[in-house]
Amino acid sequence: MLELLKMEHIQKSFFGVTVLDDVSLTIGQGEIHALLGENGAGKSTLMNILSGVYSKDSGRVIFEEKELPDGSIAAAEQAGIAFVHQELNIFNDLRVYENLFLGKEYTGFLGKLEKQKMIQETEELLDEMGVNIDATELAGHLDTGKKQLLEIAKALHSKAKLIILDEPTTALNNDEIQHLFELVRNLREKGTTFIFISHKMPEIFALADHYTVLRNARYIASGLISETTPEEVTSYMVGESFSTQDVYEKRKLGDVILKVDHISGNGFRDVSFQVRKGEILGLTGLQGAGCSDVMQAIFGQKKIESGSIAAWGQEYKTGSIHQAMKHYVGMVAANRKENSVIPDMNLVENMYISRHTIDGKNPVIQKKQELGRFLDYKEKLNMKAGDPKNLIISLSGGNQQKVILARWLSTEAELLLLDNPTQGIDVGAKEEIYRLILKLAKQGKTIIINTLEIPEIKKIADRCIVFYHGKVMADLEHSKISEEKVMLYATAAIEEQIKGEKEHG
Amino acid sequence: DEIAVMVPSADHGWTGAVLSYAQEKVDEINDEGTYSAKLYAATDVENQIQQVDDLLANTDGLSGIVILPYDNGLQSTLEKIAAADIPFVQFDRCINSDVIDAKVVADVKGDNEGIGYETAKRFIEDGLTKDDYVYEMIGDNSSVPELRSAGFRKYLTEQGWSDEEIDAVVVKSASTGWSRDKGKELFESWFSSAQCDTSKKIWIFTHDDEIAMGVLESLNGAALDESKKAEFMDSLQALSASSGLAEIYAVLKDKHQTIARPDSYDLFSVTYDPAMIKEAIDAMEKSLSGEEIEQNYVIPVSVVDAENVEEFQPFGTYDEK
Amino acid sequence: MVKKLKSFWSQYNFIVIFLGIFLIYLAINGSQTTWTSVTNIFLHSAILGTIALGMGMIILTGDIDLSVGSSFVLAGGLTILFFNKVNSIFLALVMAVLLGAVFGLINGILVGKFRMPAFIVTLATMLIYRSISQYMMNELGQTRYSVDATLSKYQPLFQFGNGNFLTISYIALVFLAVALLLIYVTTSTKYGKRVYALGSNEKAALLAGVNVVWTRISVFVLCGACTGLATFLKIAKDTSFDPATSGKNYELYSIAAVVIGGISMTGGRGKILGIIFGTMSFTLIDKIITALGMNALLNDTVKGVILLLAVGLQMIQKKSKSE
Amino acid sequence: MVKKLKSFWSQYNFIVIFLGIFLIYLAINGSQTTWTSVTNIFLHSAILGTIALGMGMIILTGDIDLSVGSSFVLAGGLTILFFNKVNSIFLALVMAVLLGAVFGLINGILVGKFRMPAFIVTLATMLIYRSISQYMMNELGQTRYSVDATLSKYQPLFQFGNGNFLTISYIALVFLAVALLLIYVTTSTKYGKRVYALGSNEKAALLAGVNVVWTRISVFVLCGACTGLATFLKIAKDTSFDPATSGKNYELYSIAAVVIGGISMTGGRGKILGIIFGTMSFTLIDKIITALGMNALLNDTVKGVILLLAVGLQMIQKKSKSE
Ligand SMILES: Nc1ncnc2c1ncn2[C@@H]1O[C@H](COP(=O)(O)OP(=O)(O)OP(=O)(O)O)[C@@H](O)[C@H]1O
Ligand SMILES: Nc1ncnc2c1ncn2[C@@H]1O[C@H](COP(=O)(O)OP(=O)(O)OP(=O)(O)O)[C@@H](O)[C@H]1O
Ligand SMILES: [Mg+2]
Ligand SMILES: [Mg+2]
Repeated sequence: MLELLKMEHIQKSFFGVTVLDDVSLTIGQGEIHALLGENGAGKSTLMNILSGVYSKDSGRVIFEEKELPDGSIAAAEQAGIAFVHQELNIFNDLRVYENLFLGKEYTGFLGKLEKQKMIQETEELLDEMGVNIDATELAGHLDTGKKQLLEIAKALHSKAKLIILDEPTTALNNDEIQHLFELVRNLREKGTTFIFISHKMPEIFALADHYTVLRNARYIASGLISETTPEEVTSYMVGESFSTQDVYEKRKLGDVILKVDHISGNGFRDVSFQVRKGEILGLTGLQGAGCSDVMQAIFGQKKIESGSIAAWGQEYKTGSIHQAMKHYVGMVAANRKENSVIPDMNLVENMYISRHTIDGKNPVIQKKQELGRFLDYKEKLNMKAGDPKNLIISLSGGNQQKVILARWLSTEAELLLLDNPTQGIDVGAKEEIYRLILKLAKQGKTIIINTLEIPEIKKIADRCIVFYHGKVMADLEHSKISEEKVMLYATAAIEEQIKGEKEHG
Repeated sequence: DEIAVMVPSADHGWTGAVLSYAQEKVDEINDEGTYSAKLYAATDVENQIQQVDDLLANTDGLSGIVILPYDNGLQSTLEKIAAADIPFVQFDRCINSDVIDAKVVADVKGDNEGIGYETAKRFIEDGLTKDDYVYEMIGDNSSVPELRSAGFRKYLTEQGWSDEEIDAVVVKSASTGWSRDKGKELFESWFSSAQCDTSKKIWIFTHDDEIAMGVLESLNGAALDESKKAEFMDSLQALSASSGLAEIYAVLKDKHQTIARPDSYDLFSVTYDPAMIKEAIDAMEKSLSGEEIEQNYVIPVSVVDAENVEEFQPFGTYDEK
Repeated sequence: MVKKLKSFWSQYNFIVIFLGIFLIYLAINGSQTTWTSVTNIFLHSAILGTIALGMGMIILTGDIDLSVGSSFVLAGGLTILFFNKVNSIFLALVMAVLLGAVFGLINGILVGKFRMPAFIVTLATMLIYRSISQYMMNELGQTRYSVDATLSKYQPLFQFGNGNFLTISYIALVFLAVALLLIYVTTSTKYGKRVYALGSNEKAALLAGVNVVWTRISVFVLCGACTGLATFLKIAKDTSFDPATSGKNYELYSIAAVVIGGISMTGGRGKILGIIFGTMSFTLIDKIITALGMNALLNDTVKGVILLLAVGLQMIQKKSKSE
Repeated sequence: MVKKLKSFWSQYNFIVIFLGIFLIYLAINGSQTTWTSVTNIFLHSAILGTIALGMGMIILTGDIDLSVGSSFVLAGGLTILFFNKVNSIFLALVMAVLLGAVFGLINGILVGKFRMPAFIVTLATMLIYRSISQYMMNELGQTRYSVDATLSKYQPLFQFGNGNFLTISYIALVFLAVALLLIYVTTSTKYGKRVYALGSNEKAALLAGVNVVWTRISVFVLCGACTGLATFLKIAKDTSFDPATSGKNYELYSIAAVVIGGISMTGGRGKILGIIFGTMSFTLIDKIITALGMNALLNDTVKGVILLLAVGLQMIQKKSKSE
């Protein structure tokens, strides 16, 4: 097979920390190449170098037998490389088609933009992708999933020879993922090459042909997907063999501590359920089905229009985070970078910020005590972190998430709401977080977890509630949780099925 | 033995002229050699207060201070000079308190009240009545314009006008900030509003030559509605100004490049000479060499018009026609 | 229907605000209102408005320029000296625009290239530009920068600054022309989209291949050029410049005009069209106060309150949108 | 070692900048320098510095307050009237601080509660507060607000404003005390952490349970209270206020002092300690200019250039960090 891209002996460090150490990568023409590795292994950095976002310290990048200049986004684009970044890079204030065409607009006489033409072409592309987005809508009005699709559309639209997809599916529902994969396969047939980064093993084995594994800034292995197994790849990534077996075990549950009673609000209708002490409850549904909204309502971030929420037998006012916190509710919000991480603060400060807001009696900080407690959590949660005085942004995603988890554990919250807690976290760290959740439950904490990944729920949840269009569709026991079943409810296909059965019967 | 001369920093207009006259005088003194002198120009109030503080920090060799206080908030700063037993002369903006009055060598100032007083007198001579309309374009919101307004009222009161009658006739503008441009803009807004009632006789009392220049420029321009302007010119009785800017003297001499001397209304400017600063510094020098000085030293004002303009020395530069 | 009204309000509230203020003005001024008083609103908005247009471009990228008033005055002095030498209207126009652009370029390079905060950079140049202008005049031994009235081109220049075309003054027409040009640029050109993109999400713009540094520099240059043009209009209208007072507070006023015009201070959102109305609304506030014959010391109170009301109204709409 | 130096520079460059400026001052002023001239640096930084401390708190949250100069003057006028009525130093102090806090509260509510942009809100209140202060004085038929010298508490007040403790003036000590208090608050209290968190990532702070609205209001109130205290210091020192000129440009100067002190305009980063040095550096600039006997019209040019240099130096360090 023809070589499309060769990256040779790439070296890169940030502030003296080596992030890429003599890494090489070879991509063949027309393949889908999975780039694998734990959080912080250097995948995104390597891609950022390839696409000219960062400049490398040394090494060479050869694309179509020509060396690419260093650190030029324009040159990479020119050469035919498109990059869907890990984080969303949407212009909320621009319309969908303007986002798609930014910098590549069609212009006519006097540089006048040809809007109709662009709108039409956008509509065609979105149709082809099978997504339902209005080309003239303001991008800021789209939900996260749609924004991610828009990002992908940008890359596809560029007609690039090589498209880099850095964790493109984190905010997509299964339908959308399937659609995306079809599209990718179609394009591959037409000769487009892909580099695909994901922490979701099934996706990799469903889509990719080749793989390369990085670990700790180094190249570890590469090969054909067809010649390997998830276990083998995983062991390359973590550097030791490690078990992915189900760690779930049944526990004895306590009394009901949370009663959600017929609540309705923006994004959810007439939702009721109860949670018992020590229970792990999974909430799932397609993107935008309302799981997140319900969580935010419980946490007081969102107002409810009717119904009531009671914890420990006490109803509390919604729409106030402080009220929820006083009722021992804590929430690890989705989208860590935007909603959790306080970039200018160090680890201890990041952990303690919430605790401070509930014990206001002593306004002064007990520095020694805080440091002690932090070190405690550091060990308990197995954080890989250096000096507690370092900024939180110096940690990898998984470890940042642990600091945030510690933030809520230290408030002594009894009910933890985890909104998509493993987003963008590698297998190893994911597994650790699962174990942690189970351990916490065993110690009597109650946990509600919202995730789009059904296997994740299967692994840890005692019970799973499936949402569709803001309504509860099903409440499944652990033993009843299976991918097919959940999907049936989540896509409301089950109603069709029942309807069909009725008609037949 | 040093004399410190402290004035606001300015590039033009009246205060600008004060600064350059002060510089001239300081240079003279240094050339003469009996005393030395240094000029301190302050960019704002705090700056001037700090300059005084720093000066008092080291009084060896400091024999006297001549100061144009930046604003009316300088009272205690002046009291500190008094307390430090440094002889000082206040110029123009004279602030009074027991402590100050006990030590000050002289208060040298022009007659701000006199400006208003003389203006009102001239207006009455020209035929101002209680049915007319006076538009007063003020300098800013400090005490100097206050005094000019007060002088204007004082004369009318002396003529038997009641407060109500004065209030019914005199309307003040917003602050022009002593600026020609702002004055011009305010005049144009006023002109096109219902306030400018051309059925009455109109008199315009500006606090400064720059403001009056703004009005003259506007009347010379094209921003005014032609038909109303015709009525307005019929109603306009007088335009007054003050200070002695070369440019307005050029108008009075009919030697201005673009603006003709008006003949349908009375244009005049009341003197307020920035060269008074030299007299203030003189007073300091004399007092240091032991001469007796009149403590209250008010320089009278004169009305300058087309008739007598050649007798007066303007300040600033203007290329006459 | 209600929705349509709402969306009109959210997009064009600056027109409603302007009409409201205009009606108040008409009510107060009553029978005194002539056609000229109406066209004067235009005329008196032209100079500040031209600067506000440039300021609007900068604010669209999320930055700010406090130095406009000082650039205005420095460019003004230099241009007058130049005109008095060359006696050419066209060359003076070119000079004014060039000088403005250069002052903008200095800001732009410091902000765009060296990543210094715009607030500080332009605060510093605000101090510097005006002070140089004052110093220079002082060194020349003058008290005012004035166009030499003996020059042959003085009258044509003055005519341009004070003449009308079909009752609308030329300089108001220039302002309108620049506004239309910038409306076109922002809505219908690639460059315009890049400006919005930068203000909306700088990082994304960078990744989308927008030359962020250059774009940032360009809006400062543009704002400088607009300021330079405003300088030229002012010279034509008033034929002189006072370095201590001319253009004082223009940075605040032009920002106020831009914000009343509905452009968001955080960048990325708003319409250049709004600036025309924003400036006229701002100009009208002064006229209303004068028409009222109110105590002038309360002038700024009224101005402040109206500013708060205008922005408050926009907030209400935004809040109802985000919920 | 080099690394340590680098980290010192990145954290404490405001000290280096101050020392640099101070040495220049000593060199220029030469034998003229007495101990009093040195302590005067403190004294002359006290009033602006106290305001800058409050401004620093607001800037740490990523906002700005343009109204400080006007609040200063309005609180000043009212406090003097009040003092003349009650003849009590303590009550006057309380009154000044309270008034300042109320003016800050108004800003805070508009910015924090109604989410209006701080720049516009405080621009509006800047216009309003000063104009009310002038109007009020005008209505009273006075030309300045002056403490009644015949009162029994006049002398003690004046003594406080102009006295020294071990050669350091009382009001400089007040400034230092407030600075120490705020250093403590920002580094060692929970409230302080909230202020930084808000400035660093508002959304995350909200979701961590920080009452964002209240925190935002609180910094404006705090800045108002600092301004009120500065008012009191000014009254004690100078015993009178001229509403047209006092506190003019203080918003710009205090922001400049904060920025020279190394606090980032985008919020979340910097030290209150820096403000002490930032203000003193700023104060020294004026003194250097006076000592040089330079043309005062160039004053602002020098100020602007030093501002650019100070921020430029900080940028260099930041850049070398991010690469
Ligand atoms: N701009 C930057 N400045 C400093 N450090 C950085 C920067 N970008 C990445 N790093 C560091 O480089 C290392 C590699 O990061 P990178 O984002 O490439 O990892 P990754 O493999 O993509 O991880 P993930 O799966 O979490 O996305 C991490 O330790 C990260 O903290
Ligand atoms: N201190 C003063 N005493 C008396 N008259 C004054 C004083 N200051 C200004 N004026 C009047 O104001 C007019 C304008 O002066 P100038 O233009 O210097 O005003 P300014 O605003 O104080 O100056 P700048 O803005 O340059 O500091 C003068 O002609 C004078 O009549
Ligand atoms: Mg990554
Ligand atoms: Mg002036």
